[in-house]
Amino acid sequence: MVPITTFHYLVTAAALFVLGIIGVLTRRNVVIILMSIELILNAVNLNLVAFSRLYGLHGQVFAIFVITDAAAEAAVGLGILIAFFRNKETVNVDEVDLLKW
Amino acid sequence: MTPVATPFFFYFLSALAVLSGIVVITRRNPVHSALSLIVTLLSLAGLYLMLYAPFVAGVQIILYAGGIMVLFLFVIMLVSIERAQREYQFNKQWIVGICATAVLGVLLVLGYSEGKAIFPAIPAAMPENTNTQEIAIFLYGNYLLPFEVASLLLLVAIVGAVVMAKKRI
Amino acid sequence: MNPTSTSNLDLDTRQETFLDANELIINMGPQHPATHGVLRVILKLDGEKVLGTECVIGYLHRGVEKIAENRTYTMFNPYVDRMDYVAAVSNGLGYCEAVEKLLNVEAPPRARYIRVILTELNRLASHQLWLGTHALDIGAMTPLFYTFRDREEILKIFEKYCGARLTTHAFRIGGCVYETYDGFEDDVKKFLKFVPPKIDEYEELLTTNRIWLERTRNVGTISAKDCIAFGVTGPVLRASGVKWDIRKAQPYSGYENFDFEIPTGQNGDTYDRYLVRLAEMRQALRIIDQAVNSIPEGPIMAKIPKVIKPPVGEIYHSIEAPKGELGYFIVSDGSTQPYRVRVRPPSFVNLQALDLMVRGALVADVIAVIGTLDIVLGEVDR
Amino acid sequence: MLDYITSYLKSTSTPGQAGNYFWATVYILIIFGGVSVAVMAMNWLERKALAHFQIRLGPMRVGPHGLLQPIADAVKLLTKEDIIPDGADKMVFWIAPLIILCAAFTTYIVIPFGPTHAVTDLNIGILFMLGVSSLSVLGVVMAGWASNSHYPLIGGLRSSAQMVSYEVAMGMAVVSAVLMTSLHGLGLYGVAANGSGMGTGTLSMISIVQAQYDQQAWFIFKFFPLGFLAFGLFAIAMVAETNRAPFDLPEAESELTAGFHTEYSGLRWSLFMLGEYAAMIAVSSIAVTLWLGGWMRPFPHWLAGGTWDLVFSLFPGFTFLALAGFAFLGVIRMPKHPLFKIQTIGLAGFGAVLGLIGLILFIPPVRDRIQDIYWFAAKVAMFMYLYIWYRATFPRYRFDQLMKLGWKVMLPLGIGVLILTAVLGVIL
Repeated sequence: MVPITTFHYLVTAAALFVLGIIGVLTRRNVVIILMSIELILNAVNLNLVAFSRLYGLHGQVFAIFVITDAAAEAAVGLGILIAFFRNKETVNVDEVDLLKW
Repeated sequence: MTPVATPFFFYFLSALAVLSGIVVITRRNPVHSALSLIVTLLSLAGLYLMLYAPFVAGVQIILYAGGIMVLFLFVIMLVSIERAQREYQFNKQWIVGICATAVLGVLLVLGYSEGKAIFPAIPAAMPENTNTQEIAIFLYGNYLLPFEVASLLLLVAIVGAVVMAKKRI
Repeated sequence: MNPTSTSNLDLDTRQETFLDANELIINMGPQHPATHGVLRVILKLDGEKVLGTECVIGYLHRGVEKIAENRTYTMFNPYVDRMDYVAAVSNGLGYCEAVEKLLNVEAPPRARYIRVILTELNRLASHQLWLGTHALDIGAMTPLFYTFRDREEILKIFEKYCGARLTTHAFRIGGCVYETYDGFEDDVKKFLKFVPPKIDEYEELLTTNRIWLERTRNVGTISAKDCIAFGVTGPVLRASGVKWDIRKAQPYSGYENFDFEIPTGQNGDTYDRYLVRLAEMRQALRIIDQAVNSIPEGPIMAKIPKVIKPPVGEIYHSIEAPKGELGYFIVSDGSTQPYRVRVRPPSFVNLQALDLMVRGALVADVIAVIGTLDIVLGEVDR
Repeated sequence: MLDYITSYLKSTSTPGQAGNYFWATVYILIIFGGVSVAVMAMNWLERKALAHFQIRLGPMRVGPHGLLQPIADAVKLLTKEDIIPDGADKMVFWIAPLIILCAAFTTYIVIPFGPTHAVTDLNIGILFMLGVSSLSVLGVVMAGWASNSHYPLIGGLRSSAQMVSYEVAMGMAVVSAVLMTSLHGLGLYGVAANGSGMGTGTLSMISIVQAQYDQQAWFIFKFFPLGFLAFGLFAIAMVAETNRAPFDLPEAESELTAGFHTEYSGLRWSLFMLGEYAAMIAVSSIAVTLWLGGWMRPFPHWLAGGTWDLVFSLFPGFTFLALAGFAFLGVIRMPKHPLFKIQTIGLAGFGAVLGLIGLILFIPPVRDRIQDIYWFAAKVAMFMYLYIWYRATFPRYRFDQLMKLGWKVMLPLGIGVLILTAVLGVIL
C-alpha cells in the first residue's frame, strides 16, 4: 500500500472544503449553512495540522485558535438565527432580504 | 509506539469524514445533518491523532463534538423545522455554485499534486508524549497575545449571542 | 381570551413567548406518576414556564350523589367512604352527623369521643399519606416509606375496631355500631407514644433540607384573599394566614371539649402548607390524647327509629376533613331515601386554585402544587 | 505461551504504550466484562441498599437475597417487546442508546486501575475522558428528540443544558487538580527539580497518580482546603453529569414520567441503564484518580516498608474471605425448609466461590499484582455508595435552581479555586 503522505491529508481537506462551500452556496436552510461553515473550518484545521507535521507545532496552535473562533462563530450565528426566526418565523436565507425590520 | 495499519485507518477515517460531509449538505432534516457532522468531526479527531496531534484531537472532541454541536442541536430543536423541511432545499443558483466549487476543488488538488515535491520529508515520528506541553509553551509564549485576543473574542461572542437571542435585556 | 369560553386556558390565541416559537401543549395525565390518580392537567408551556393550565376531571366519576337518591339513608353510608378514600372516617362522620342533624338526634357522649379519636387518627393517616406522596413528587423517595410504616399502625387500629382498614364504614347514623375492643385505649396510647418521634424523623429529613426549602418556598403562593375568593379551605387556607377551622368555628361532635390550636402560616406557599400540616399532625395527637384519657362510659348509640325517615326539610352540615371543609347538603322529602344529596368536597374546591397558583411557574412547580393541594380524585370526581 | 504471559506480568508499562496489541485487546475485553459485571452488581446493590434505607427488604425472590435479580431483569428486558413510537425518527432512535453506551465504555480505555493496569496511557488522558464522556449528552438529546413526544423532548433539552453547564464547573475542578501535578520539584512552575528543561504538569492519568505519590499527598489534602473544594465541586458536578438524584431532572420520573427515555423499552432501555451505570463508575474513577490517589494503598509513605506492604497486600484476600463469611452466615440463617434447599445450596456455592477467590488472592504474585486494582475498586465503591445515599436522601432540584447552582455558585467557586491553586503554586 502507498504510504500516507501529507498530500493525502490535503486531498481529504480539499474534499471537505469543497463540500462545505457547496453547502454554503446551495442550501437555503440557515442551520445547514452554519454547519457547512463548520465543515470549511474543519477542512482548514486538517490542513493546518497536516502541515504542522512538517513545519512544527505552529499549525496545531493555530488550529486551536480556529476552533475557538468556530465556537464564537457558532454562538453568534445561532444567536442571529434565533433572532431571525423570532421575527420572520423561517430559517430560509432567501428571505433575509431586509437590512432592518 | 509504532502506528499500525496507517493506510487502512487513514482511508477509513477520510472516507467516513467525506461521506458524512456529503450527508451534511444533502439532508432535508437538519438534525440528521448535525449528526453526520458529528461523525465528520470525530473522524477528523482520529486523523489528528494519526498526525501526532493528540491535544488538538482532544480539543476537537470536547469543544466541537461536545460543545458546539450540542449548541446546534439545541437551536435546531428550538426553531421548528417542520416548515423548513417541506420547502425546497436548494436555492436557484445551485448549478452555478456546484460548478464553481468543483473547479475550485480540481484546482486545489492539482495545486497540491503539482507542488507536493517541495514539501519537506515527513519526520518519522513526532514526540507525542510532550505534545501538550509544547503546545502550552507556544500558547503562553509566542502566541500569548493572540491567545488573549481569542479570549476577548469569546467574551464578545457571548455578549453578542445574548444580545441577539434575548428579546428583553 | 375568548369571552364565551369557560376554560381558563385559551388554547387558540398565541401568547407572547420567549422565542415566539410555538407553545408546547402537554397533557399531564390522566396516566402520570404525579397527578395523584386520574387527574388530567393540560399545560400550556413556554419551554418550562407554565402559561396556563386546565384541569380535566371526571375520570373517576361514579355518580355518588345520584346513587344516594336511590338508597336509603343507612344504605348510602358506606358509599361516602369511597369519596376521599384516604380519610374515609371523616367522610362517614360528616354524613352521619348531617343525617343526625336532620333527624334532630345527637350521638351519645361516648360515641362522640370514639368518633373524635378515630377521626383524628384518620386525619393523621391522611396527612402522612399526603406527606409521603408529596415528598415523592418533589423527588425524595424515602419519606414515603417512613410515612407508610407509621400509617400502618393507624390502619391496624381501624382494622381491630371495625374490621376494615381503608373504607372503614366505622360510624352509623346515631352513633357507633361497634363498642371499642378490649385494649383499644392501650393501643391508642401506645400509638401516641410511638408516633411523635416518627414525625420528628420526617422533619429531620425535610424541614431544613436546602433542596426541600428551595423547592417549596415561594412556590404556589396564594394569598388569603384569593383563598377566600376561591373557597379554598383546610390547611391551604390556614397556611395563607386565615385562622379558620370548623372544629373551632362551628364545633361539632364535641370538639368544643378539647384544647387544641389552629396552626397557621404566613406566606401561603408550599413550605407553609407543609409546616401547617405537620403542626396539624401534632395537634391531632393532642386531641387524641385528651379524648382517650377522658373517654366517658355509656351507650354508644342514640335512640333512633329502625327505619330512618327524616322530616321534610334540608340541612347543610360541614366538618373539618383533613383536606378542608367537607360539607353535606341533604334534602329530605320525608321518605326513606334522600331527595338530593350534594357533597362539598374540599379537594374539588381546592383544585380550582391550581391555575392561579402555577401560572408563571415551572413544570416542576405544577407537580409540587398538585401535591401540596392534597387532592384525592375519588373526592374530586365523586 | 506461558513465558509470554509471565513476561508480560513483569513488564512495567501499559500494553498500549508497549505496543502490545494482544494484551491491549485482552484488557479491553476484561474491562468490558468487568464493567458489565460491576453494573449488574451495582444494580443489585443499589436496589438492596436503597431498600434498607427505606425500611424495605428489596429483591428477595430470585435467588438467595435476590442475588440473581439482575440476571432475571436482563432476561426480562431482552425478551420484552421493542417499541418504536409512531412518527419517531427510527435511525436516530436506534443510535441514541448506542452513543451513550459507547461514550461510557470508551472512557475506560484510559482509566488506570494500577500502574500497568490500563489499556493505554494517553498523553491527553483526562482531556480524553472529559471529551468522550461529554459525548453522552448527544445521545440524550438525540433520544429526546427522536422519540417524537413532548416529555422526552423536554427531558432532552433539560439534559443538554444541564450537562453542558456542569461540564464547565467540572473542567475547572479538573484543571486545578492538573495544576497540582506540575508542582513536581521545587519552586516555580516550569523549573524542574533536575533543572532539565520544563517541569510541566501532566494530563496523563497514570502520571497524575504518580505525581500524588511523588508529592506524598492525595490531591484532596493538597493546599487544604483548596484540594478539598476542587474535589467537592467535582463530586457535585459528576452527579449532575450522570443525571443522578438529586440532579436527575432529565429523567425526573414524577415530572416527565421518565424524561428522555420515556418511549424506550426492552433492550434499548437496558442499554441506557447500562450506559448510565457505566458512566457513574467512569466519573467516579476520574475523581478517584485525580484526588484520592488512584490505585495507591493508604499511607504509602507513612507506613512504608516490607511489613506494611505485606499487611496491605493481604487486604483483598481478607475482604473476599469476609464476603464469603457473610455468605456462609446467610446459609446458616436460611430457613431449614425443603423449599429453601436450592437457595441454601446456591448461597453456599456463591460463598465458596468468593472464598476461593479470596484464597487465590493470597498467592504472593497475584497478591502483589492485584492489590492496586483492589484499592482502586474500593475507592470507586465508596462513590457508588454515595450515589445511592444521595438518591435515598435528597429531593430533586428544580431546573432554574440547578442552573443557578451550576453557573452562579459552582463556576465562580471553581475559578476561584483554580486561581488560588495557581497562586499558591507560585508562592510555595
